[in-house]
Amino acid sequence: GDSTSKSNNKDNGGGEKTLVFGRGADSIQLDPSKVTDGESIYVTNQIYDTLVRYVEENTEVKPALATEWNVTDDGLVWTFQLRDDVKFHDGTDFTAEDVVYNFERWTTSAEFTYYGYMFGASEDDMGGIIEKVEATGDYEVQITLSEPNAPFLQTLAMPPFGIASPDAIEEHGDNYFKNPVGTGPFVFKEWVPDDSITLTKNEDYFGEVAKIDKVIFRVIPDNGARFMELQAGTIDIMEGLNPQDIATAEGDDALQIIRRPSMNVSYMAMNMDKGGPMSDKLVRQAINMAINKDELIALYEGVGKEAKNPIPPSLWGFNDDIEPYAYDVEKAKALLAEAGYADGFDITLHTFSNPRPYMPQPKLAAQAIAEMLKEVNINVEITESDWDTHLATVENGEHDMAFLGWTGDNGDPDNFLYVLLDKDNATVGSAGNIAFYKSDEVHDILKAAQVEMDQDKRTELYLKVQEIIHEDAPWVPIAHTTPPLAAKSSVVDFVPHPTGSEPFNLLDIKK
Amino acid sequence: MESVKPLLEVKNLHTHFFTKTGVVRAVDGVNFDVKPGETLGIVGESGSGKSITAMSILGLIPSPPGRIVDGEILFKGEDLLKKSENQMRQIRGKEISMVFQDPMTSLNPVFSVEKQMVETVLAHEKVTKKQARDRAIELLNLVGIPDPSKRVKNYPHEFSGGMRQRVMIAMALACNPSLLIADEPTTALDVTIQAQILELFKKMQKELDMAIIMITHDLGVVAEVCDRVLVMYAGKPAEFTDTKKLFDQGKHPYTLGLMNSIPKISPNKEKLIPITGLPPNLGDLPKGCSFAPRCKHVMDSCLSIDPTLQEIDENHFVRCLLYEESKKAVTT
Amino acid sequence: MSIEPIPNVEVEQGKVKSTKSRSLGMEALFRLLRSKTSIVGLIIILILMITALFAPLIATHDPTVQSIPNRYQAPSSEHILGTDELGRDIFSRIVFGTRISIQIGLIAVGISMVVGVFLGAVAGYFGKWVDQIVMRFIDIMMAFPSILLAIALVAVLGPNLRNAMIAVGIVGVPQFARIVRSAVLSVKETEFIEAARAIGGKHGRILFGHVLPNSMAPIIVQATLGIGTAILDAAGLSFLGLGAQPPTPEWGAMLSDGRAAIQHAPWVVAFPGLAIFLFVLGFNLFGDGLRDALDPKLKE
Amino acid sequence: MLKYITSRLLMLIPVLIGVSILAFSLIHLVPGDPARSILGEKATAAQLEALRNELGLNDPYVVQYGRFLGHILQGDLGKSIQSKESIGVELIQKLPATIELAIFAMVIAIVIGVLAGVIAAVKQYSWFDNISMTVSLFGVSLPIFWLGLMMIWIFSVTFNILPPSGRLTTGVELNTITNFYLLDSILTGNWVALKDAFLHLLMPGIALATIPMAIIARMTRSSMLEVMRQDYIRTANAKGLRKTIIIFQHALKNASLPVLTVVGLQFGLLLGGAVLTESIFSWPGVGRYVYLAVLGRDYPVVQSTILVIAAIFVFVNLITDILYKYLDPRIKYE
Amino acid sequence: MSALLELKNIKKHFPLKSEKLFTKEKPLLKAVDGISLSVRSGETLGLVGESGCGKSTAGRMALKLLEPTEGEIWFKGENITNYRGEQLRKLRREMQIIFQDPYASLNPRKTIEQTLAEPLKIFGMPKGQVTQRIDYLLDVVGLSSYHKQRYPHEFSGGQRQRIGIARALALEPELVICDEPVSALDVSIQAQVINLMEELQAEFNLTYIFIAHDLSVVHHISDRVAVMYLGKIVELGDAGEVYSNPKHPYTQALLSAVPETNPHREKERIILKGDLPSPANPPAGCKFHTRCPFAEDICRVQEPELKLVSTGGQMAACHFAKEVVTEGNFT
Ligand SMILES: Nc1ncnc2c1ncn2[C@@H]1O[C@H](COP(=O)(O)OP(=O)(O)OP(=O)(O)O)[C@@H](O)[C@H]1O
Ligand SMILES: Nc1ncnc2c1ncn2[C@@H]1O[C@H](COP(=O)(O)OP(=O)(O)OP(=O)(O)O)[C@@H](O)[C@H]1O
Ligand SMILES: [Mg+2]
Ligand SMILES: [Mg+2]
Repeated sequence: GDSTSKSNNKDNGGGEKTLVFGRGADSIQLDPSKVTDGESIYVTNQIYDTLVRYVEENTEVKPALATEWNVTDDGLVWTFQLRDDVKFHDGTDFTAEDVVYNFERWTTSAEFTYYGYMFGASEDDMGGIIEKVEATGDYEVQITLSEPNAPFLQTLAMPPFGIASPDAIEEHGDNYFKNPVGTGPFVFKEWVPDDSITLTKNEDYFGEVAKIDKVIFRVIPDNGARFMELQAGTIDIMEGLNPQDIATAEGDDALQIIRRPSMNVSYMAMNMDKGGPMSDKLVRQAINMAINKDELIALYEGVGKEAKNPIPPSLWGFNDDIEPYAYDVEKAKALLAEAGYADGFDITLHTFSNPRPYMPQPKLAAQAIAEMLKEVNINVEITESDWDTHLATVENGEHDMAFLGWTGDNGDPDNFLYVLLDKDNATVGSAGNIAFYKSDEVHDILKAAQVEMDQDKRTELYLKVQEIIHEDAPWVPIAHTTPPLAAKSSVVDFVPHPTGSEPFNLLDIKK
Repeated sequence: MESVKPLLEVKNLHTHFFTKTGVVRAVDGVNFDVKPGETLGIVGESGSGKSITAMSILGLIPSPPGRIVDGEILFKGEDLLKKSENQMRQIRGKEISMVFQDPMTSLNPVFSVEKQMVETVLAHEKVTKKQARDRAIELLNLVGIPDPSKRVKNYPHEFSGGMRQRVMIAMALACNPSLLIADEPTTALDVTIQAQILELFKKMQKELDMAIIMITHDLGVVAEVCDRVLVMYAGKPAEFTDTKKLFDQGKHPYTLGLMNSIPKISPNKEKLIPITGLPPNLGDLPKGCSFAPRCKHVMDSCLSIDPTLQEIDENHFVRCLLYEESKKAVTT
Repeated sequence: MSIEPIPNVEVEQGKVKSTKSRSLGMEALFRLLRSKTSIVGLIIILILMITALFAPLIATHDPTVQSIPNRYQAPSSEHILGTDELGRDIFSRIVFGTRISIQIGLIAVGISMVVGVFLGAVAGYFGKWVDQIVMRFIDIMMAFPSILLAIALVAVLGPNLRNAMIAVGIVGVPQFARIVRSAVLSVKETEFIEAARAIGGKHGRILFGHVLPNSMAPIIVQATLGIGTAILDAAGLSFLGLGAQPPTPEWGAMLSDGRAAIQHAPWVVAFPGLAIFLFVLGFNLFGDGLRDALDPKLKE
Repeated sequence: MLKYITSRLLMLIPVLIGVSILAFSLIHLVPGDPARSILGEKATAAQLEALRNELGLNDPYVVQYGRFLGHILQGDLGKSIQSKESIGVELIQKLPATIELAIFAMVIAIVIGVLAGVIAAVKQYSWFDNISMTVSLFGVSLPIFWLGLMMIWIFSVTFNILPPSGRLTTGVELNTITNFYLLDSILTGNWVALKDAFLHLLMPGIALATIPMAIIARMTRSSMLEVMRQDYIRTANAKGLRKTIIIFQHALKNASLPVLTVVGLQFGLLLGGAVLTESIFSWPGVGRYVYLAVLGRDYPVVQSTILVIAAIFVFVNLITDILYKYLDPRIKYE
Repeated sequence: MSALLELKNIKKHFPLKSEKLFTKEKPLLKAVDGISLSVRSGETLGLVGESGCGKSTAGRMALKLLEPTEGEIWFKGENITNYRGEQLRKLRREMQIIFQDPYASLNPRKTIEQTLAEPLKIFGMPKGQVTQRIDYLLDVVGLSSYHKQRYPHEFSGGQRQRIGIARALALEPELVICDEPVSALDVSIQAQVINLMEELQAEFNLTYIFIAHDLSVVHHISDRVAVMYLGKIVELGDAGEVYSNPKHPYTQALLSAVPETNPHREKERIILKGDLPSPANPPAGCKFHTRCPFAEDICRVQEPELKLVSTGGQMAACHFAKEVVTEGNFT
């Protein structure tokens, strides 16, 4: 926010390589522990390192600040060996104490959203399942859990758990969020709010030093305008492409489309809590059958695949044996008749106006579904509201049917199934499970899977859960998207990560 | 007096307005002349074409819809109607200037009096700004504005109605015109102020050798300041003669009706004798004499024959069939 | 009695064409019909009204029926204005959209007018503290950025067409109130109002029988022009996703929905916009002519 | 004069208080709350509650409003709940963007509008009059957002001659001093940036200018026609002044008075009304800022920014009033 | 003759808009500053004076269309100063007003019939009689019943003034205040209306307060005349007396300023200096002293009372009125 200097460097004669990344919104804060928005995390992921990082292609983990680790058999005590050659961008050394400092900081306020959410913190118990974090040596940290947590390691790889420089935190206090200091491949340089954030490469990075010298994240709110900027060459790569523009980009030699692997799901939840037709399984199945997914998916303009399960196929534990409900209007009508709704009924469908990565055109999808359900005499009234209003509405269970979606955080099936479909999360007012699907059977299995440390056994359990859910049909699973990015053809080695953010130290710009 | 060459001669002037609803014959055959140094009065009811006659002389008829369709206006022997806009601009404000009815609205409210006077002088005379300013102050002094060198800086709204009319007159006198047209210069003023302004006019005329056309609908004003009078009715002259003659032996029924319908301050109150009916619509005049529908002495022929202006006596012109000997004979 | 009657000049001149007399309103109507622009405006409005009335006959397709495989088709003989993002016929949607737009225009302006006229009339007529209170309130609304006011109102009430109309209506209130107030203020001072008081008329009678009828001209003009503004505002709200709910063929929403496709299917954006433009233009042309016809200053 | 200004300024206070109450009430009535907006869909009920407490959102409305007013009175606009940044600092960035755009649009509107209006009035009923007045009716009938999109389609997509969004091309360097980019680039002698900033201003500027331009043109015309009928114009003619002097001095100065009021009003409206234009051209101004704040339930930002916009609006109108008085000697200050 | 209407020292002070925010004392415009008059039944009282001297304001107060700031109004022996609401409306039957501007005084959206019917309806005349009464009224003012369906804009100024008169007469009032009823009319029409008014007065035994600034008209129509200057009456008396023998220097100047319609007579003129001072800021002492050719020191400080200056009941407000009487031809 300094108003005296603002500079957007272009690679002038010296061969300095700058990557301009176009996106739709600005970061909110550059303190990853406090944010949940993708735009913030995308940037902090360049600045900070976590103890472990995801590998390039999927959500398996690899060493980062921690070189190795082990866990006791009961799954409660984790010990991490840390690198001893790492310096924060402010020049201070990275040690085990810094890790402890960060963990302790995350338990001081509700603002550290992800910590609380991933480790089950509450107002009374800010630590959640993490009992204690101790430095057992200069470069060794021990974390003790109160209960086993199968996805723990993957969770630690999430960007919100990036380790920040305690010195900088102390120094900047409330303004730390705009003066981020981490250990990552890029160093924070400048932030002009709502315009751009500039990072420069960290020459002393302990991992692979970046091939480009500078990254500028530029805010261009409108998808169409952003694409035009790309066409004009003023940005190098962009996310949030309008599906309609994909064909244009593909037809342009200077441009390429990069599809991010899917780790999300979009769905239409049917509120089982309200009584009425939605509490009848037959109705829910009928609705599943009445929807022509092929056409619906067509609206994704090739950026999505039809969904049949709540979790994306890229995740382990995906049950590929499940046969999706086939599009069959007659059968749907029959089911409805059986349920006593031969004449159909009136119902609301809540949707949201801002496109989300898992649902680029919610308004179109809603209209398409409404039109399809008309065939089986179900009369849908669409209510479209802004994102915040929508969330409030669906969490309060005011809807009959509602669109929503989920992007995985750590690549664990639990992060989908438990969060979205367990009865624990079906409380009115703060529901993650907005179908208010309350199956004890599902609950028991999911709980068991959470404490089971053997992945094969967990897989078994998750396969089973998916069957039950398929049968009970609380949702119409819609799609798993592969959100497209468009880039100049000169951008190479950009490997998009399913979690939605990838460090830029590996990519390069070819002249 | 007979041999003096007239300063201005208006011959058979016709100024019409071509509006959507028809042709308005605002001025329809007006003849008169003004001799150097004399004051000519033009009287008539509202809408009788007094102002349009004046505007025609200055070439300021809004066009469209107005147009001078016929006639000659000879000023110092030259026909003004033949002059170009540029030439006319040289004459306006310099040779012929004009004072309007409403002093409240005739001065530009956003400019100081100084600016408005100076620009007039500069428009016509090759003098410096300084000289123009001095002239402005001198003129304001002449028309009786106290402390003129200070007041010249003021804006019009800072003057009262009477003062503004003095300023207007001063402005009109800026380039020593040989003819001043005053269009109802006192109508908007109170009687006591009117008396002041009329006094000023008399003084000006005495001091500067200048002819004046005084347009008014007040016969009192005419009696007071004019040498000769033109009475107009519905765009046409009704009677044209010396002031005294008009009051003593006015001939036209309209003139007489006018005189009878105004109350006089005299010890014995007489009943007013109004002219009946309404002034005609200039866009749709009746056939024959336009005064016929209201005329007490109307004859059959009046409804079909439009009389012409006749000199019935020396310097006494009347436009009425009663006085057109030949026709009168026929009817009586 | 010896009172001389005024001869009726017109009768005497034998030019009375009919004994029927014209009210000021009729005079204005004749003047209005003489102006070319207002005729054009009137024609546009009539065409739109007819379109709205006979929409099912004029439309070539069902405005909500989708054909996803046929989305984004360029104008052709089958779809004369092409198809939209769900393969619906744009022409038919625009045709049905006229109904929505007319509804928006009338209802929103109706709200502004009723509230605005009431506030303005009361403020202007009673003056003093009533005026003070009403005008401060109007000042506040004026100072509040109007589109933000509309956005906030819709956000509060919930985004749908009805609420968008209410919001647009409320936003239009100050305009009416001010216009009515100043009209009332000037009419209030005229001698015929004083005459009405002098013959013992009560406030209600004077306000509604004399003052308001004579303040009608600016109200009518503002109402006509206001319809255009209301449609633009409502379209703006829909454009921001705060207006008509899908699949309502509201023009602003259509434009907003088609926006993403501007590069490869510009017709999806171009035609609804053109429709809004035409509609608003119609009312503006008409309102403009109406103003000239009703404005006594321009009267010859 | 000074007295007049002070008393006028004092009279603004109740209006601004009213605006702040209205803004406060409206934004608090919008469903949803900032806590959810900050923490996102993944937060738990407990986290939300904790944050609401932290932010003081659970206090009674009166207390919250009092706190807000208290800050304002101390000249503190508060902090954005979303970005944690001081709203004052953010506005220093965004207001200039909007004001620059608004001024640019207004300059276009005034220059073209007044000129067209004067010519149309002087040549009443001529082809120029007819065409310019018809075009100006088009101007007020165009949905700006549509015009914006169409301009982008034509000038950016089809012909690629104007930039579709933003204030500067990425890569063009500019040291900012005032955040008015045109001014800054002149101050720093940066001609590349000047040209670039100017090109970026063109489309949004024109889009934003259409309505005021049309209104000004029509207002100037009718005002000129009115003035040209006045007695003092007849006087000026009778004095033998040149036509140009009569039109551009005598008539225009008088005719400019009502136009000035319209200009003031329109300028104020542009500031608050740029939401659509700013969102189409991705212009980083206050319009978008407060619009996003409404969507994000960023209460302090909505309240303070609307208050600032309202203050500017009334201030601009005050300035036009003062200018009016300056131009019209008939109006006295006391 | 009994007094039909009596004004006792009535004043009307209009508050002027002050742009100063925190001042208690608001500047006042003293439109009428203490006038007392009594109007006798059946007479015509002329009220003359220059523009802005408060004639209309006084007239409106008499009718209670304006609330006096001070003073009392008595009508038929009753103090009506504090009449409100219903009481006041009843009073309306007995006092009416005719306005100056024939164009502004009729509601342009109502037909003549509607305009004339309104007062009748307000006072509850049965429907059947209304039409009849309107026809009668139109006849009385010299219009025909076929004019009923017309709108005001279809009439000339003189005709409209007749309609205004008809409206005033609709309720059969006793007192009619005529606020410059002819000054907007052309000379030829003016006489028609004056004659009409005189005839109506005789016919219906009306009492007129006739406001005008045209001295000849006032002279013609009035029995008595009151001359106003800056919110005050400076001279009051029998019309013939006042015109032939004015006692107040202002009246003298006023009369001398009237242009003489006889070109043969040269009149002795008193040309007043300067302009009418503003009623917002009137001079102290005698309000006329700034323009008075005879002003002396006392005039600048002391305001003269209206006092009897002749046996005929003529009154004048001048310190030197007596002296004028003795010096003049009234020995
Ligand atoms: N621009 C115009 N268009 C049409 N008719 C006009 C126009 N200007 C004047 N007239 C008509 O010309 C006639 C004469 O007008 P003029 O102003 O000369 O009257 P006047 O004798 O000066 O009256 P007044 O005493 O009211 O000033 C009137 O009937 C008027 O309606
Ligand atoms: N409602 C009002 N508010 C403020 N001042 C007023 C009001 N009505 C009249 N005045 C002022 O009071 C003074 C007397 O006005 P009034 O109308 O009585 O004068 P008048 O003698 O009738 O003049 P005229 O001959 O012009 O009609 C004037 O200076 C006028 O400006
Ligand atoms: Mg005239
Ligand atoms: Mg008066």
